[in-house]
Amino acid sequence: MADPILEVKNLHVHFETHDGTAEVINGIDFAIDRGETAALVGETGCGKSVTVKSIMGLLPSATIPEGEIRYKGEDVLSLSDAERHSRRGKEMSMIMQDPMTSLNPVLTVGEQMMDVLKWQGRPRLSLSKLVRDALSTGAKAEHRKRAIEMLGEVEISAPERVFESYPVELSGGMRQRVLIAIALLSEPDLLIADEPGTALDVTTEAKVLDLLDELVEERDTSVLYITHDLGVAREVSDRINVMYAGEIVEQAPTADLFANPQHPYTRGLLESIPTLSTGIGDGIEGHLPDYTNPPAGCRFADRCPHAEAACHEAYPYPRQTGADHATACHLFDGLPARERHESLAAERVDIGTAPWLSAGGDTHSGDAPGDISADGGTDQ
Amino acid sequence: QGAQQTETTDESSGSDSTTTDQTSDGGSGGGSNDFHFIAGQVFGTLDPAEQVDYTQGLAAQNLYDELITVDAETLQPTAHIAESWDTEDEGQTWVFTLRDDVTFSDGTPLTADDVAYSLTRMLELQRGYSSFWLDYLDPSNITVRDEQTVAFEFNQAYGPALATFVQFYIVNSTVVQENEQDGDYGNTYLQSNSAGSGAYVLDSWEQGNSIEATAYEDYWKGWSEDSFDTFRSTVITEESTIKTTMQQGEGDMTDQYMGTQAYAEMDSYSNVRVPEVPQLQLFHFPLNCQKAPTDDINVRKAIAYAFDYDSAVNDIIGGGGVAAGPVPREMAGHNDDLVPMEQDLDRAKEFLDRADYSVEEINEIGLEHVVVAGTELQRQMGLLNQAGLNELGIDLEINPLQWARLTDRATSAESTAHMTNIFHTAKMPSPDSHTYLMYHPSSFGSYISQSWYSTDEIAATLEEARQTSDLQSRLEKYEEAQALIVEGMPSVYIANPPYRIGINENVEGWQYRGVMSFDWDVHSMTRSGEGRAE
Amino acid sequence: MNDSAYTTESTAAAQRDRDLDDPMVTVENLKKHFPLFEGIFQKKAGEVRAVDGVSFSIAEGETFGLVGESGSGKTTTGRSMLRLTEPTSGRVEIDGKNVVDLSDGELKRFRRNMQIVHQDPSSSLNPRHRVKSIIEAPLKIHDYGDSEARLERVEELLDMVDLPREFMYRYPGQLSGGQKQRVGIARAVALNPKFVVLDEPTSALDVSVQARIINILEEIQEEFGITYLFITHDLSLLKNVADRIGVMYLGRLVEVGDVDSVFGSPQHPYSRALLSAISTISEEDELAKPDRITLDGEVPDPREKPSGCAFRSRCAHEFDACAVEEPELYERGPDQVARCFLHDDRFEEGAEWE
Amino acid sequence: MSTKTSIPFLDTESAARKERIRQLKRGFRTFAGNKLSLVGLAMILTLVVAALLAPYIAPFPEHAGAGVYFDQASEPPSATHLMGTDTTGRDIFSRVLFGARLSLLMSGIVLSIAISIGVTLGLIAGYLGGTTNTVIMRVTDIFLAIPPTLLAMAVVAATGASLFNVMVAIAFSWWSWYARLVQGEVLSIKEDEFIESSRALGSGWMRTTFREILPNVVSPITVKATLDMGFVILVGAGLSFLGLGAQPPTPTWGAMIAQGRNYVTSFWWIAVFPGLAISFAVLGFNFIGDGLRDVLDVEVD
Amino acid sequence: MSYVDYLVRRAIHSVPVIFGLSVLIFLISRVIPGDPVRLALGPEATDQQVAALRAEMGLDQPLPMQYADWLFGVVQGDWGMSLRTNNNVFSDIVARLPATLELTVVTLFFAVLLAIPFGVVAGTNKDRWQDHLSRITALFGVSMPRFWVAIVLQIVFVVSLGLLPLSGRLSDGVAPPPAVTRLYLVDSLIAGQFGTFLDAATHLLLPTVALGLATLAQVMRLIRSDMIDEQRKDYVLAARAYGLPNTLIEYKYMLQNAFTSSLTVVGLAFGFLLGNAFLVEIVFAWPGMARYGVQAILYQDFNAIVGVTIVVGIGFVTANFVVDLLYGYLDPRVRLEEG
Ligand SMILES: Nc1ncnc2c1ncn2[C@@H]1O[C@H](COP(=O)(O)OP(=O)(O)OP(=O)(O)O)[C@@H](O)[C@H]1O
Ligand SMILES: Nc1ncnc2c1ncn2[C@@H]1O[C@H](COP(=O)(O)OP(=O)(O)OP(=O)(O)O)[C@@H](O)[C@H]1O
Ligand SMILES: [Mg+2]
Ligand SMILES: [Mg+2]
Repeated sequence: MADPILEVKNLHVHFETHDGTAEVINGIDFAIDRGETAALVGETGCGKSVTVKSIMGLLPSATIPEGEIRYKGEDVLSLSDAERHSRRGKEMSMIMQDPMTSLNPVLTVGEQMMDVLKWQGRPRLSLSKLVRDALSTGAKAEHRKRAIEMLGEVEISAPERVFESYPVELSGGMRQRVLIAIALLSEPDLLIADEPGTALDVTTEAKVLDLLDELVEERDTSVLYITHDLGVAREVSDRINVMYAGEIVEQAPTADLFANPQHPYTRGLLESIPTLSTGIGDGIEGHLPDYTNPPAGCRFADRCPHAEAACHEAYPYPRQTGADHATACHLFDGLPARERHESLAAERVDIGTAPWLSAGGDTHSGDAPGDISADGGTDQ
Repeated sequence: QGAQQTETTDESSGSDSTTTDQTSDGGSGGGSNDFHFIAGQVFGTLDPAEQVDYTQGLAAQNLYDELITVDAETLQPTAHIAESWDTEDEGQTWVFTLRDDVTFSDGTPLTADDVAYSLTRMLELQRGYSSFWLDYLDPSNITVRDEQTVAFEFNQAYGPALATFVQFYIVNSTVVQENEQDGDYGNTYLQSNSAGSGAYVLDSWEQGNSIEATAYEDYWKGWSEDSFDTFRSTVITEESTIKTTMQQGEGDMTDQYMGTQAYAEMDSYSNVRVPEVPQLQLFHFPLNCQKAPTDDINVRKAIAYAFDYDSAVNDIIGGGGVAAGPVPREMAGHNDDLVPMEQDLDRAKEFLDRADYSVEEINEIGLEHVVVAGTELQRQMGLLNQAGLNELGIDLEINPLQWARLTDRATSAESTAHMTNIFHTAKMPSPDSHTYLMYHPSSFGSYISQSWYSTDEIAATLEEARQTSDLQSRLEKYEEAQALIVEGMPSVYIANPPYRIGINENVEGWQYRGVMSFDWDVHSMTRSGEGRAE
Repeated sequence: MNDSAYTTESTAAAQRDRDLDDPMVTVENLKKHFPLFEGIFQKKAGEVRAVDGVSFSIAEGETFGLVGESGSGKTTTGRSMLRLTEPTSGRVEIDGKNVVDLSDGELKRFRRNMQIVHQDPSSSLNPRHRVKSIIEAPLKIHDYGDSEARLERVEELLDMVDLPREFMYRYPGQLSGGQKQRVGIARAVALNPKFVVLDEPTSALDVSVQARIINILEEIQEEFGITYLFITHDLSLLKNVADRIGVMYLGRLVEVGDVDSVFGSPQHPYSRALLSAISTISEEDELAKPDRITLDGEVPDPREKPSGCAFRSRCAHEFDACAVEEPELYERGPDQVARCFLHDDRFEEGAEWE
Repeated sequence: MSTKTSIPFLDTESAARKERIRQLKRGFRTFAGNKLSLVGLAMILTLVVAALLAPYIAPFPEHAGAGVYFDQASEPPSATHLMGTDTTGRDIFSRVLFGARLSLLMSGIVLSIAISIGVTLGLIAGYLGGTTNTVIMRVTDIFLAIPPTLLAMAVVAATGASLFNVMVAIAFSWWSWYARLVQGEVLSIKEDEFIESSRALGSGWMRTTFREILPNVVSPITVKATLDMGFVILVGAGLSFLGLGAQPPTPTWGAMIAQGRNYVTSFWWIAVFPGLAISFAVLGFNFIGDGLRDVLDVEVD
Repeated sequence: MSYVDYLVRRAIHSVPVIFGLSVLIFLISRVIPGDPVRLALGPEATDQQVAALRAEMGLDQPLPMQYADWLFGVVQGDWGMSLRTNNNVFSDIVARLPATLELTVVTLFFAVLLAIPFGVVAGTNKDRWQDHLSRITALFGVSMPRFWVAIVLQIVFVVSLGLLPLSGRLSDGVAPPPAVTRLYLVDSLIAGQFGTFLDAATHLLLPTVALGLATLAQVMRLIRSDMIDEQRKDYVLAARAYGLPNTLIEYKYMLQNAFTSSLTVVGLAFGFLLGNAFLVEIVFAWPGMARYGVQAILYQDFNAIVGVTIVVGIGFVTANFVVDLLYGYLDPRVRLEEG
C-alpha cells in the first residue's frame, strides 16, 4: 500500500475536569496516505477537533495516556517540544475551526501573514533576526508579495486591501479564506482543515472546496478534512472516518461508505441529512454519553435502535467488514446477531440497501470479525 | 503631617540676659562648611513681618537681626541691634539707641529710619506678631530722633514692650521700599529675597523643599575659623526619614517636635547628641468653664485629681516636671507658692460627689477631649486622661482634630470642647502670655483661651500688670493673678516639658535661648572635626 | 392571571386549513434602514438598506422559509417583524394586530404571542442562569401562575423538547449545542405564542441533532398550530420544512413561492444559483438540482445599492434593461413570483431563461 | 416517532434534588480544586472567628478599651505578649484581635455601599447608553478625581464625625471605580444575543440589567472587591491619621499601623503585626476571590 | 462617526467634567469646618486682622460669588493665593508638579514594565509555581501600606546596605540640570549631564518602588487573568499551528489583546498616583505636589486644595484620554467600531 503520511494508533486523550477525568478520545486508529484527502465526520462534540489538535500538539491541558501518532513514520509524541514545534507549519498546518476567532483581532491580516513567513519553524525569537528583519526591506517586500499572491489564490478579489485590513473589517467568508491562505503559505505536506465551510453560505463553501481540490492536485498535499456534513465529505474526500463519542466507528473509502453504510450510527447520520428527494429523517434520539463516565460497552449503545445486552457490556473493537471497510459494532460479530440487525434494518433504513442484504457473502469473511485495533484497520 | 500641628501652637519665650558677642574674624573659609538643618514643616514665608512659626523664625533669625534678643543664660531680653534703651512718660514711651556698626547685606548701614520703617511696616501689614503692638501703638507715634535713636510712644504704659521686641526684625528700608508693589510693603519681594543685616544672605528658596543661604562676610558680629559658610534647611516631615538622615550624617540639627521616642533613638546614635534643657512651655488641658458639665468647679476638680501627672511627665513626655499653675516654672514671674498637682482618686471622687452632675448625667452629656490628630504624644495624653476618668466611671470620648478645626472650634464657648490638649510656649520673655492671653476676656476666642474663664478680679489684675512699667512690681501682679486663676481650676495643668533636639556631634556652640528659633542661630555655632560625624 | 389562558389549546388547531386569505402574519412593504452617522455631532451620512420593501404573508400553522446570501437581510426582516429593531416603515400584522403601532407597554404584553429562536444556542442563553430560570423567564414576565404552576409548566416544556427534567438545574455551559437549542425552543414556546421566528435555529448543529430539533419543532407546530418564519441558508433543509419560501437578495425578496414550485423550477437566476450549490449525498439529488452555477463578480455594498436590479453585477443573464430600473415581481405560477426582467414580456431576452 | 419520551427515571423530584446536589458538589470541587482558595477560606474563617471570639481568646481583653499600662510599654514580643506591646503598654495581639472586628466590618460596609451604588449606576449607564451614559460617566469621572480624604472630611463636616459617616464618605468616593468597571463590562455584554433574547420575551430594562446582565459582571466585581478589602482598611488608616477614623482607644488595624510607623526602627512590632494582619486578610480574600471566580466561570466554559 | 471625531467628542466632554469637579471641590473646601484665615494669621491675630484678611480674600461674600470670582481668576491664570505659602497657587503647583509628575510617570512606567513579564509568565503558567509565586508576591505588594514599604525600603537599602540615597531628588552638592521640562531625568539628558541623570535616577528608585508596588500588583493580576483568557482563544492555537515561536505569540499576539483591559486601570492609576503619592513623597522628602495637597487639606488652604484637586482631575481626564487613544492604537476594533 501507499506509504501513509500520518498514522494514528490507539490514541487516547483525557482531560481533567471538575467532574472527573473526561475520556474524550478512546483508542482511535486511522491513517492518511500521501496525496489523499481523508474526511473525519461525526456529531458535534464527538472529538474531531480534539483528535486533530492532539496531532498538531496543541492541547496543553490534555493528557495522552496511550497511543502513537506517527508522522512520516516518526512518533511525534516522543519528540521534545522544540522538535514538535519545528514540525508545525512547514510540515503540517491547520485551518482552525472558527474563522471568527482564529485570527488575531488586533493585527492586520498582512502582519499575521508576514509573521508566518518570517518566524515559521523557529523555536524562539532571536534579537539578531529581529534587527535584520527591521533593516532588510528587500525580504519584507518579497514576503509581502508572496502573501498577497496567496490571498489572490484563495480568490479574494482585492488582496492588497485585505492585506492591510484588520479581521473585523472582513466578512466571515473572507476570514475563512484568509485562514486558508495562511495555512497554505507554509506549503505543508499535511493540511488539516477543521470544518472550513461552516461559516460560509453554500455558494462560497462550494468555492472553498474547489480550492482545496486544486491544492491536492497541484502540490500532492494530504488533507484531513473535518466536517459534520456527510454531503460535503462525499464531495471532497477519498476516504471517510466516522467518529462517534471519541471512537472511530466506521471507516471506508468514500464511495464504499455511501454505497454501503454499516454502523447504525453512520446510517443514522445519513438518515438525518435533509435531502431534496427523500426528506428529512428522524435524527438519532438521545445524547452523546458523558465522557467522564462513559458506558462500559459500546458508547453508542444507549442510542442504538439495535442494541443488545452485549452492546452494553463489551467494547466493540473495530472489525473488518469489507476489503477496505472497518466497522466497530457487535452486530457484525456472529451470524445470529447479524440476522437480527438485518431484520431491524429492513424496517428502518431507507437509504440504499444494507450490503449484506444484497446477495452474496463477498463483502466480508463472515467468520472472523478481525480485531483491527492494532493495525489492521489501516493496513491495507 | 500631623506632627506639625503642635508646632504652630508653639511659640517661645525668653528672658533678659546678655549673650557673649563672638566677635572674631574669619567669615567664610574655603571648602564647604555647610550647616544642614532638617525642618519638619514647610516654610510658609520668608518675610520677617509675617513670621509666627518656628521655620519662619528660623529664616528670620539667620537672615535678619532683631532689635532686642534673648540671653542664653538668664533667658531675659538683652541688647542686640539696640545697644541701650530708656523709658519716658512713666513707661509710655520707649527710646532705643542703636549700634552704629551694623550693615545690611548690600553694605548700607542700619539706621533708625530702617527700624522705624520696619515697625511701621509690621503695623500696616498686620501680620505675624503685629498684635503685640497693634492695640497700643500708632504708626504716627514712631519717631526717629537721630541716625541711631528711635522712639515709640505707646497709648499707655506698656510693661511687656521690651520683651515683645525680640520678635521684631529689621529690614533694609531702602531696598524694600524700592521693591514695593501696590502698597504691599515689599511683601512679595521678600518672599524670594532677603534684605536684612543677618549673618546669612538668601541664595535660593524652593518653597516647600529647601532654603539655602551664604554667610555675609561683613556681618557685624564677625566670624570664627570654624563658622559655617553656608546654611541650608531641608524639609523632611517623616520622623523615620529624619532619624535616618541624622544617623547617616547628612543633617546637623533637627527641630524639637518629634515624638519622645525619636529623641531617645537619636541619642543612641554615635554621631548624634540630644541635649535636654528646661523650657518656657506649658502643657495643659483647658477645661471649658462655660459648658456643662465642666462649668461645675467640682467636676473640674474631679477631673484634675483623676489625672495621672506622673505618667504624663515620666512615661509620655519623658522629662521636665509637673506644671504648677499656668506660668512655666522657669519663667521669671512664676508664682512659686503654687504646688504641682498629683493624682488622688479619692479626692476626685469626693469632688464628684459634691458636683451638681452625677456620673450618669456626665456620661449622658458626653465628655469630649480634643487632641491634635496624628501625633503620638497627644494621643497618649488622651488615653491617659481616659484611663483616669474611667476609674471614676466617666467615659471620655477622645476626638482627634486637625489643628485648623481645633482653632475654629475655639472661637466660641459652645463649640469649644470640654477639654483640649494644648502646648503653650511663651512667645516673649514675660508671664503675660500665660496669663493675660489665657484668662483675660479680651483674649477669648483663641486656642490659647479655651477655658473661657475669667473673673472681674483676674481681669483687673492682669490689666494693671500690663500698665506697670517696673519689672518687679509687674511680676508681682502676675503672681497675684496666677493664684486667683488656679482657685477656679480652669485647666488641668500638666507639665512643663523639657526642650530637646538632635544635633550632630561635630556641631558646637549650640545654646538654648528660650524663645523659639533663637536656638538655631547658625552664626553662633561652629564645626569641630572633619565635616559631619557619621 | 388565569391559568386557563395558557393551558394548551386543543389540537383542533392541527386541523386548520392553510388559508392565505386570512393569514396569521402579514408583512407589507417592510423597510429597515440603518442610518450611518458621521462627525462630532453625529450627522446622518447615509444608510444601509438592510430590508428594503419586503412583503409576504403566512397562513396560520404554516412555515414560511426565508433563504438568501449572508447579509441579505433575513435576520433583520425577522427582527423588525418582532420589533426587536424598530422597522423604518411598513406594516407587520400578527394575529390581526399591527405590531408596528403598538405602544411600549402593549408591545411588552403582546410579546407572548410572538417569539424568536436564535441561530446560536450558546450565545442566546444567559450563561449564568440555570435552565429552569431561563425557561421560567417568560412565564414570570407575563405573570404565569404561581411558582408551582410555573415549575409544572417548565417540566412540561422540558418533556416537550425531550430533555430530562433534572437538566433544570444545569447551566447552559453544561449542555451540548443541541440541548441548548432545545432550551431555547422551550423558552420560545413557553407561552404558546402564535408566531415564532426561527433564525437559523440549526445551523450551529450537526445533521443528526438538526434532524431531532426539526422534528421537535414540527411536532410542536402540529400540536399548537404555531406559525413559523424559518430563516436558513440550508436549502435542503428548507425543502423539507417549509410550505412556502422566499428568496432574499440585498434587502429584497427576489422570488416567493410554494416550496415545490421554487425547487422544481426556480424562476430567478439567484435562486437557481443557490439551488445549484446544494451538496448532496445521493445521485438522485445530484440529478434533481440544477447544474453548478458559479457566481462571479463583485457583491455590491449594501450602503450604495446599484441602480436597477441588485443582482445584475453577478448575473449571467444581465442585459441593458437590468441597469435601468428595478424589476417587479412577475407572476410565474399559481403560487410563485420572481423579480426578474427575464420574465417580462417587454424584453425578448426572456427566451434565454428556458 | 414520538418525542414524548418522559425519561423513565425513578421520580423526577429526587432526580432534580440529586442534580442540585451534584451542582453544589461540582462548585465546591472547583473551589477546592484550587488549593489556594481553601487556604484563603481558612484564613478568613480564622479571622472572622477571631474577631467574634476576641473577648474570650484575647489574653488582655481590657487592652482594647480605656487604660494605659506604661510599666510594660513597648515590650518586644514574648510569651505573655505574643506580638509585644505598644507605647502605652497595651497588648498588640489582643488589639489585633479586636481590631479585626472594626477593620473587617468597615471594609464590608464601605464596599457594600460602594458596590451597590457603583454597580447600579454602571449597569444603568452601560445599558441605557446615550445621554444617560454620558451624564453618569462624567459624574463618575468627577468623583474619581476627588481625593477620598477630602470627601470624607466634607461628609464628616456635613453630618458629624462618626465612624459610620466616615465609612459612608469613603464609599462615596469609592463607587466610581465600580461604576467604571461595570459600565465597561456592560458595554460588551449588552451586545450579546441573550440580552436580546430577554427583550424578545418582553422583559423591561430593569429586569434585563439586573437579572440578565448583573450575574455576568459578578466575577470582575468579585476580583476587584477582594482586592479592595485591603485597600479600604488602608484608606481607613490614612483617615485615622487625620483624626477621621475610629476614635481611640478603639483598635483598628489601620490606626495601629499609622501609630506604629514612627517606631519602625525602634519598636518594629508595633506596626508590623497589624500590617501583617492586613496582609493576611487581603491575601485571604484574594485567594477566595480567585477561587470564586473559577467557580463562577466554570459554568460558562 | 470616525475615531478621531470620537476622540474630539471625548475631549469636549472633559470640559464639563473639569468644571463640575471645580464646583464640587470648591463647595467641599468651603464646607469643611475650620477657619483658614485664623490659621494663616496665627493665634495672636485680632478680630480686626481676621476680618480684614477675610474681606481681602473675598471670604465674606456668598458662595456663588466666591466661586464666580475664583473662576474668573482661574481663567486668567490667577488661581488665588495660598494661605499657607502666600503665593499664587498656580505658581506653587507649577513649582511642585514636575517632581510629582516625574515620580508618577516613572512609577507607572516601572510598574507596567515589570507587570508585563510577571503577568505573562503567571498567566501562561496558570496554577504552576511561577503563577503562585508572582501572585503571592503581587498580593503582598497590594496588601502592604505604602508608607510602610517606603520606610522598610529605606532601612534596608539605605541604612543597612548603604546602596541608595535616602531622600530628595538629587544628592547634596549636585546642581539641578538647567530647567527645560523640570523633569530632572529629561533635563539632565538634554544638557548631557549624565552624572546628574544617574544621581536623579538613583534617587527615584526607592520612591518608585514604594509607590508602584500596588499598581504593579494590580496590573500584573489583570494581565495574568487576561492572558489566561487569551490562551483559550483560537487565534493563539492557530498561531501555534503555524509554527510561530512561543515568545512571539505571548508577547505580540496575546499581550496586545490582554493589555487593552489593563490599560483602563493604568490610566486610572496615573490619576490615582498623582493624587496619592503624598505618603511616599513625605517619607522620601520628595518636593512634590501631592505633599503640598495634603498640607493644603490639613491647613484648609482653600485655593490650594481646589488647585491641586483640579490638577489631579486634569490628570485623570488626560490619562483617560490617552488611554482611549492607545485603545484605538492597540485594538483596531475600537477604532473601527466607534463608527
Ligand atoms: N480542554 C478541554 N477540557 C475538557 N474537555 C474538553 C476540552 N476540549 C474539548 N473537550 C471535550 O471534548 C469533547 C470533544 O470536543 P471537540 O471540540 O473535539 O468536538 P468536535 O467534534 O470538534 O465538535 P464540533 O463539531 O462542535 O467542532 C467535547 O465534549 C468537549 O467538551
Ligand atoms: N445594527 C445594525 N446597524 C447597521 N447595519 C446593520 C445592523 N444590523 C444589520 N446590519 C446590516 O444589514 C444587512 C443585513 O443583515 P442581516 O443580519 O439581516 O443579514 P442576514 O441575511 O441575516 O445574514 P446572515 O445569513 O449572515 O445571518 C447587512 O449588510 C448588515 O451589515
Ligand atoms: Mg471541532
Ligand atoms: Mg442572520
